[in-house]
Amino acid sequence: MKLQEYQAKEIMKAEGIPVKSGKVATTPEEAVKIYHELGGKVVIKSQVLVGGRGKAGGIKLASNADEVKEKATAILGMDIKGITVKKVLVAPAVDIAAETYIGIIIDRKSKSPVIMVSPAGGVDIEQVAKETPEKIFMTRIDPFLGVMSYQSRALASKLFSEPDLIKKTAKVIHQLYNIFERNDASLIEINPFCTDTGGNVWAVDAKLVLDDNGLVKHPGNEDLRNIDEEVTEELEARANDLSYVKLDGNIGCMVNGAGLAMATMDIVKYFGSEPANFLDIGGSSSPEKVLAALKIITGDPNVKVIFINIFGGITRCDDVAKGIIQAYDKLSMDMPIVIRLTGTNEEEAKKLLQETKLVSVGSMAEGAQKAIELASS
Amino acid sequence: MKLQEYQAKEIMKAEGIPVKSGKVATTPEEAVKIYHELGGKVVIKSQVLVGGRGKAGGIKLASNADEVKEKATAILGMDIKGITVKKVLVAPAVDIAAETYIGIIIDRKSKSPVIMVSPAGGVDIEQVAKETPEKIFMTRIDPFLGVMSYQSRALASKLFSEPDLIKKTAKVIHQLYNIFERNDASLIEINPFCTDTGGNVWAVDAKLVLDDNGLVKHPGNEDLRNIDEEVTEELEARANDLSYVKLDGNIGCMVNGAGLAMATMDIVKYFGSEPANFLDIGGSSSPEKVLAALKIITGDPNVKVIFINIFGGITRCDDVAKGIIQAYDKLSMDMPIVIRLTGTNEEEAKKLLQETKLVSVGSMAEGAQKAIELASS
Amino acid sequence: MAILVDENTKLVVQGITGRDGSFHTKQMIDYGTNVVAGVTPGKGGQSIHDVPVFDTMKEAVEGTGANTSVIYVPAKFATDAVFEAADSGVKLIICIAEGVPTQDMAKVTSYLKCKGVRLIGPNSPGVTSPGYCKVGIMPGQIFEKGTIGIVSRSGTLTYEVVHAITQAGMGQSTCLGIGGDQIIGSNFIDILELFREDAQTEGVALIGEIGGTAEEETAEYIKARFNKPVVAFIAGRTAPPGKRMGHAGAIISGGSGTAEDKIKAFEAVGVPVAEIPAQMADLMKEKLNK
Amino acid sequence: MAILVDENTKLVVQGITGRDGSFHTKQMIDYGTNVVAGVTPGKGGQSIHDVPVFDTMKEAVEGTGANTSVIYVPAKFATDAVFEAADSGVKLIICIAEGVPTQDMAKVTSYLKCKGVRLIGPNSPGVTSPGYCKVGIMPGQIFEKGTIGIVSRSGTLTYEVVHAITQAGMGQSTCLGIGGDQIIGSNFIDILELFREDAQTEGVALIGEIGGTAEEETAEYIKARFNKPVVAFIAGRTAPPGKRMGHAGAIISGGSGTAEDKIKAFEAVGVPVAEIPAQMADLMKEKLNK
Repeated sequence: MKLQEYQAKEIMKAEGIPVKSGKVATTPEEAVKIYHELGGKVVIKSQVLVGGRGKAGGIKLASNADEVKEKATAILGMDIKGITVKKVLVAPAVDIAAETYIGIIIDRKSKSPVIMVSPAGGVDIEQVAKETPEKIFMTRIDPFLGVMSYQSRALASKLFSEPDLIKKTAKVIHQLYNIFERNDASLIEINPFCTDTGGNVWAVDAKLVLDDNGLVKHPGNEDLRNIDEEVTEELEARANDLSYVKLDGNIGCMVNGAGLAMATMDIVKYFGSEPANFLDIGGSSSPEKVLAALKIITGDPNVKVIFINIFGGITRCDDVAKGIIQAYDKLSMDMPIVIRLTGTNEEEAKKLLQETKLVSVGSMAEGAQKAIELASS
Repeated sequence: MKLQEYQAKEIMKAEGIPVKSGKVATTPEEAVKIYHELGGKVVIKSQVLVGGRGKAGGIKLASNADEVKEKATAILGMDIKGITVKKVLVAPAVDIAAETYIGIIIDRKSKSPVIMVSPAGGVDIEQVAKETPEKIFMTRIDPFLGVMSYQSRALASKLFSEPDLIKKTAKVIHQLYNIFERNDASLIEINPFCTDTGGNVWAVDAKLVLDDNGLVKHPGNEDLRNIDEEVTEELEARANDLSYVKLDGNIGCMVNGAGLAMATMDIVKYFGSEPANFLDIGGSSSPEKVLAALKIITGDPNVKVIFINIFGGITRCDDVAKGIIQAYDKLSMDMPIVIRLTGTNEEEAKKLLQETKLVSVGSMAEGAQKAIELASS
Repeated sequence: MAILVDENTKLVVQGITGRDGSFHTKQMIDYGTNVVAGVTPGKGGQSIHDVPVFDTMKEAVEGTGANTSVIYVPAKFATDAVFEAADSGVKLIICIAEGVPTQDMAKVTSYLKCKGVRLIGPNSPGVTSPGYCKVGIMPGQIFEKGTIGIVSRSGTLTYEVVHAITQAGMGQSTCLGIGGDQIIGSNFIDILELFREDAQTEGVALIGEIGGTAEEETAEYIKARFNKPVVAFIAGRTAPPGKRMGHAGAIISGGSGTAEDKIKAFEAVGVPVAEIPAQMADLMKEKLNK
Repeated sequence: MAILVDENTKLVVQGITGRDGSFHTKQMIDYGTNVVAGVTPGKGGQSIHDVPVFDTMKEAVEGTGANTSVIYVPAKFATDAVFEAADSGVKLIICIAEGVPTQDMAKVTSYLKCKGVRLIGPNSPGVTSPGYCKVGIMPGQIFEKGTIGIVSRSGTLTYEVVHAITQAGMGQSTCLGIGGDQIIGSNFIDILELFREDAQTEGVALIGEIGGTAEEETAEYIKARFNKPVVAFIAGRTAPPGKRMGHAGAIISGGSGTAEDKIKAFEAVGVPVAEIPAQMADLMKEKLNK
């Protein structure tokens, strides 16, 4: 779960990390009001969860009330990668002396958190990693020990040489790790992490992504979710514990398991068509989940054919069949349905489905081809 | 550092452990006042750091104001193993249904905390361990993991069979461990850990010992120290970072290192006399520590001879010599001093001490014999 | 032979009284797995499908000599269950639970490494050695005993490939899903090391997916050390970048983690990559006839 | 030969710029120890007694090939220093620092076990293999190269015994203090295992003290496995029960941990126990002449 910059900054500030506090405005007037409260030059930053806000014109400096109004007006309502800007953060501008990078991520290979710092901050860190890898410094953190003082000190000294800045930076590294660990985050990042001309350090931008699987341990964090940037269907899918991603094709897919769901999309494409969605009903299914899944798929006006591809393991075919039968009852399923159903409790399922008008196929390749054929007829 | 029962209970209560709260009284009148505040039967418990309060008559039940006054009067001022009772805890009496034991200690062998429970609570747990070891259940705790739910559940089910009591007890085990870990404790104990007739659990007595070496990490805990139960010399010794224990003989000993200091006491006894004290000036000595040590020894009226036994390693002999010379200047050292001084910077030390009237000996056995001879002459 | 589980497996089921635990215990027993114990706190003394239930793993292992554990408890309790299993003395833990927090897994894998306990999963469909033993949730009827090892980051996609291999007339030595999460107990390389030493296994079908660089690392390992034919499939060729596709493992970050890179890496070391799952059987046949 | 430290020891000194670190670095170099590096954060680039100083252990080990570390930093920083050493690649850490919190040591020892790094201490006077190398704070002039191994829970009492052994005309293979704290990196048994394998060592003098049951466990081990003569001394025969005598290790709890029990345990397995330290030399001579 991605958080907005202002949310990440509030959490960092509460932990004691130096952040130039600002406030969030939803109208240009509010932005001007905040400007007057803060006094001095401000930066107006669109609050959206997609990257590349700066390049898209979603971040602007302003030195007086007129400029604030003008720029807030321009940014609010702006479309950035398909997302409409509804909030801007108005914060005091920092008199930047140096821009660096600090981030903590999970490293699959070492199976542990890794702290990454770079003296080349303020730019895309993946770009830095590609072009000047010698400017990236990484330290593996033992998940049981957390950050040791010798590690934070060594990392901080890759960014600065003045003892006072090293000390301040090392402290921020510990604070970031505390946030990362306490919230089961999958990424926390300050880019740029800046010094000003007075020898202070500042988190000028902030990014925090929480591990979805960890949310159950921190129920309060669920309140931080930014639902207004999500597609309605995706919200509904999550409420039903389904994994759904809307796409542009006309073959609606319902599959059990993420890997098989991806492979199903791939095979639809392989035979020359486009999937309307990725939809994984997950393991240990229930008829209700299947009903919810079919409701989402049939709600997509692009869908011409539904391709159900189920290979039962922990998902039992008869559960799926029951859901399909309920869907026939409750939804207007007037489009063709191609079904491939095999695995656990397959026989029980087939008995249940005898009465329906499903097109039953023997393999996923056959199913994909049949679905495409029906969609184009 | 041992805490009083009432201090341990306050910490447990703050953690959420069910404790029948009471208050501390220093006069019988205060005790009566607390009795009226609480209402109902109370228990009056002497607050001293030595064991065996109950047997010594330092714990009494009282059902009315007169009884409270009478019993508080009896307990306050009482001498328990050399300690004068200055405080009593007045707390509501618990309607006890069962008495069990829960404790957490450090186990040298497994190098980790161990949780120990027993359904036989309310009595000396070492007695239980000796007589009915099958009633003691222990679980090693991984210091990085802390208590896992499966462990607290399994331990709690050794005490009770009702699911609700198991749940409540498991929770207390987690809470105790939190206190243990957060304060760098060396022991935390509830004995007895009781159930009442209403199905509640209660910490009826409480013991908490903090690791002296951990105090530096928790400066606030230093405020919990009960200095009124300590001998003045021991307080002074600690202030100077010395380790001192007052004993009954007349040979004052000043030694570097706990092992050598114990061996010095042993050798004094081996040759037929009694040491006046244990005194370890520790490693990495300074002349000031030596001066402070000699001040404590010369302050003991029993001391007839001082035996200085130094084998320099990290302690440098010349530092010790400087301290002795300062002591000659500042203290009235009119008793004989036998000195055995060897090891690091021995030559420098001997030069410094040339002028003094010390009796220099070549070995610790020789020194002990010489000191005894001088003490009895 | 086979790897991980075989005729010597004595299985304890953690969460045996739950819906999935109970159902799949029956399925495993029917397949021929030696299920010796189950664990559900507070239900010790009961029995399920004639399997004795214990309150704790320690009691289960001491009482039955179980050497392998399978975990069906919900994600919320799975971390505790893995630690309990690791402390109980079993040497192999297969974790079916899906949705375990990643930082918990960082701790779990570090702890298990130290203890010398092997973990498969979490979010694994289990391990099946046809003819010997089936542990987990895989549908038993698709397997055939034989010489092909199958290892996968996915669950259901594994069944798809097993099915295709069986239908093409080839049997399997051992089939397993290692789980699609960011941090897993055993990765492709750990499993290939076992297949390398297994006399029954003649070739390996490897099912990867987008996200991370496990496939690239595996390709390097195969080049350096693996001496049996391998064929691969990568799910997510057509997934749009940045979109989350269910598993945590399926986030494409930057230029790395794409299906394209993974396919390139495998082909560069002589591992053919199938375009659709069923093709894996044809590629394997070709490889083995070479 | 000798154990733990010898002519192959390449030592890095953590806390080399402190009062004790600097002083004992000089003492160690004078004794002939190969001190290759020192570490003090923020002082990298300097040098002390011609030894180069680094900011971090990693740099020190990478820059000099150090394989052993000795820690002189104050207790407050010692835990961090041990972890840094363990992560740097040295395989032996000797911790002089006194006053390390016990629960920190529980974590340290668990971590090191997993990493395969050996720790001596904390609160150790160090390790000396006469003729080869001296690491720590022991006074160098008391040693003589020879065949007696000396292992002790105490610091200065060790010197006392070394001195007596030397004066009796016997030399030492390796002498060390394992530290008197409740949790220590290596215990008597760990060290006896090394002496057992060491051809130079013909007999061992063991110095115990009251508190805990390490001596009792060691007696059992000696009976079961140790094949060289051992003599012992136990400090604290006359200590009053319950009184703290400096070390955390010196708390007598209940009937166990007393000098009496320990002496009994040793004598029962044929290990004579000296009444005063100097007697150890006589007992050893007797044992060796048998």
